[in-house]
Amino acid sequence: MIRKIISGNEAVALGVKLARVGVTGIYPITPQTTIIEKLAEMRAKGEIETEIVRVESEHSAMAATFGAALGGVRAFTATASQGLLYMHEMIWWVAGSRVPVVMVVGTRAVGAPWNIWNEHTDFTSERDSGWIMAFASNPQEALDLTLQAFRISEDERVFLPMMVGMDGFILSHTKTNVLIPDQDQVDEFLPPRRQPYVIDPEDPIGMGNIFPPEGYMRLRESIDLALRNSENIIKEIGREYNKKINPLGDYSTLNVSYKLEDADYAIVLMGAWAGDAMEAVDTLREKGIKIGMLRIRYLRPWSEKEIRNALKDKRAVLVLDRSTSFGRGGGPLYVEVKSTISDIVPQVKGVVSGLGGVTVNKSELLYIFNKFVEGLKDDVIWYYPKEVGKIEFRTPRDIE
Amino acid sequence: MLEIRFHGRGGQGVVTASQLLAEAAGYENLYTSSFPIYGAERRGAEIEAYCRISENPIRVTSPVEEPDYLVVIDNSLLQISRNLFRGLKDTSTIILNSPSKPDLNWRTFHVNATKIATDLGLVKSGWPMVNVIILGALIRVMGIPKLSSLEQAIEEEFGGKIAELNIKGARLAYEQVGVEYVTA
Amino acid sequence: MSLGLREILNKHNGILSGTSACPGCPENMAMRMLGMGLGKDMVLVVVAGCSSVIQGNAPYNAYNLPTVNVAFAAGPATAAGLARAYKQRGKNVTVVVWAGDGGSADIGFASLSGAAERNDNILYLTVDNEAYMNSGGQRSGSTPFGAITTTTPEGKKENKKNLPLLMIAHNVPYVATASVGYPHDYIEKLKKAKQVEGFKYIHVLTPDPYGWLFDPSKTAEVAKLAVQTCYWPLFEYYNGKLSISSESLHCLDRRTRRPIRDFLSVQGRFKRLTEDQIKILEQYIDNVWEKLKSMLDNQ
Amino acid sequence: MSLLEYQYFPVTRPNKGAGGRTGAWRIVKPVVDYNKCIGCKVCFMFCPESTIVPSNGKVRVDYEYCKGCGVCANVCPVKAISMVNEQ
Repeated sequence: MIRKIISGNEAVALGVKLARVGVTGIYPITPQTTIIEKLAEMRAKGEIETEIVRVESEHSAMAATFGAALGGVRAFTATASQGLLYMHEMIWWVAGSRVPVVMVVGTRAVGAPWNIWNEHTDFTSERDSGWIMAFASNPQEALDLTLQAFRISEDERVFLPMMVGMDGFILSHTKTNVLIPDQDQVDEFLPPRRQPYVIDPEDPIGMGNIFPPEGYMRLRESIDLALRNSENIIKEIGREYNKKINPLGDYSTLNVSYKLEDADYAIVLMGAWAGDAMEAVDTLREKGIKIGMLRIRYLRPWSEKEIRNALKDKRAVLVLDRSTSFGRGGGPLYVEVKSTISDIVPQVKGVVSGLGGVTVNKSELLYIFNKFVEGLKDDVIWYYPKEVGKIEFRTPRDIE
Repeated sequence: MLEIRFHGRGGQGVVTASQLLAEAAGYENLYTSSFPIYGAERRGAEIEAYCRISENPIRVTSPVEEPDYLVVIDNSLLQISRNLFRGLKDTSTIILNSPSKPDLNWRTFHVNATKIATDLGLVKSGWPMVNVIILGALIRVMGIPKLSSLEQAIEEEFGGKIAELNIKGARLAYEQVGVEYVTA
Repeated sequence: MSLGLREILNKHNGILSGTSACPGCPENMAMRMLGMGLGKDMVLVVVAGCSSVIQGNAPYNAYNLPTVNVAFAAGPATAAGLARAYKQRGKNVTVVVWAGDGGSADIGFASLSGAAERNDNILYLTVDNEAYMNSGGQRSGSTPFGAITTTTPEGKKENKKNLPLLMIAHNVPYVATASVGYPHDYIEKLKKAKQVEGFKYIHVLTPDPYGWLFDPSKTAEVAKLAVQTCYWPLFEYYNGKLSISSESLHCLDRRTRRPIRDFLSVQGRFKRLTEDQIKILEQYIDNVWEKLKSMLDNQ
Repeated sequence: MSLLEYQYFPVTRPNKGAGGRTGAWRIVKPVVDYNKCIGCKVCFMFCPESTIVPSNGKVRVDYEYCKGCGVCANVCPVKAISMVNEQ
């Protein structure tokens, strides 16, 4: 294991190298582009043998990755934002095929209007697609989860694709200390690829022709069962990762609790701002306020048991969303958490913030948490750390 | 934890400077993180980059708002930037690329990195490349990381002739800074 | 080199009886001939279209070949991924994309063009029935001028997109046209394409009795008429050289072409064509052949 | 590989009749006049349904799946196949 100062994107690329990925379909989009550039560079230098298909769109990036996976090799791709939305059709197709594929999403706002900065809406918008969905909170975790993703998705009890989210720029472009496992360690953790079926002339099966209604529905239920069942497998593989790779983090649970046990108040969130939130929690703790944090690491499977257990007995829970679910009131995380604990926690409040790159740092989080502990009137608020600049309001125009 | 904020213009290597500092600190088994604010990446536009160095793992991911050290790579920003001094604490220190000592309300060091770069012939697309040179001054003032770690990071990043010139420049800045010392 | 019947009889049959195809289906003909031409060491990628349905229902599949069904625009890239996977695994497999004219000329054109530009080692087949027949016969970019479809009830106002020439413009190693009316020519071209490294494109005309409105027993006949009247040129472009197939050689001279009316009159979709409109179609055919002739002259 | 009870995959096997048997909806069927048939197998080549099967140097029809399209009758160079109404 060596320690290096690298960015989240470089960490992911090294994970792909260590996982001995056979084929990757690549297409650039900010902020994940440096992942695929690094892969291309490593290939040009002969450091990896991965076949790189430089496709003409994200739809094709997922299609090429899918084809390679069906052909019997480990397959990877990365995307973000509009790219993720553009491959949406193929994301569902891959999940339906039940063939293991791994993708990293460098999260970014979705247009219109254009905005290249971080938010989670692109990622959360795929939450019903049948993929296992993990979200990193630092570059180390992005590497760890990428490696675990291959193992999890290729487990015969799972056989589902898996995507790993990572805050665009905030993690993708931050250079920081990352422990990079040795190839032998990874080889011991990650056995050669297994998949439920392979498409090749040795076995002339068909994939994906018409399934009649009941058969189709049974397949859908199978995805749901495999995805829900994956909770135990993720923990099992996480424990093995802890043991064999000995990382900085602990992967024996799906989600990560911080100072929650004796807490009266709990914050729930996902992604990089967990770091700043922990600092804010510490500051409030110093003032005698019993507050803790739950970081959602797996959006799918959604561990109802773990989350209920972590948040039971809390006086109030505040969910921070860096994404939107327009018209619902609150973001997707708020909706999920509320539906999970509304019968055991009297107050579940939500804050939507950090959209489109809005920076929410420790002092702003402190402000939000203080307000929350004092008692929020509204169920959900949209929080702006700074004044919103001028936006033109327009009166409707009658068209003749 | 030390928090450092770099200011400069697009094309001056502001981001590279913050990354090299992080890498140098990394060689000394310190925890570190460095990242830029992305968006206005045009050549000439004002750019910020951040670096944190700590003995413990760094959890914060947001931009440095209250820097311990402020590095100004382009001193013309003193006149035009609205963001330059934001969040500075009484205890903050400024490291400036400038031929003369400006009158500022903080502990300030300056080094004429532009002259060092020009003398060495470190010029890219018409601009003297001062970003790495000024790091020599910064680490001297901060006390960490060691000059040898910085040199290792420079070698790793550039290699060859460019690394050699940058290392020379950083050493000169390391020696020259502190000759003039300004207090508020 | 001609293909003996004995050889064909011994070849692989790509289709098992009891498909979901309509009676007289030209796509089934083209698929059977594909098996005859390529044998067993192939994998099929089928994009959305009639062929997605023709395979029949789970748990079975009427295609006697390893088959991947994919979304409409995903064929070429999926095939590229498969081809790279086999390369990694050291396996020699011909990866075939099977797409209709909608999948090729319209929704999948970007990915087709991308795979061609990358020279991915795949064989791309367009089975052209000149409309979105699986959804009931809506116009596509490959529908000819004047044809009545459910979305052009007054007859299409634009000419057919010339995909084979577009693929030649991509500088790929092999481009050919074929018609299910001439199985030997088609099978020869498949066999040749299989030997070529890189991107191969074959465009097969597959007259659809229900969309073109003719008696299904005449499928093969209409497919022949398209060639005889020079509406559908048969040619091959290989190693940068164009050659007109023997079935189409008579088209090089306008005087030896069979009148287009012979092709139009057997189909219901052209029944409303006026004399002026027929002239436009004749002009289109003439333009296509002038282009081909100038390509022949300049090589 | 041992798969678990809940694991289903959208995979199918090649098999005759995946699209169903022709059943009662066929209107006409091809009948081969073996006195005329010269065994050229053009009908076999064109049959869209693989229901014309080479047999004893000539051909026979698999009526279980034949859809009665009539392509065979049309392509036969010696008009040895006639389309006959179903009862």
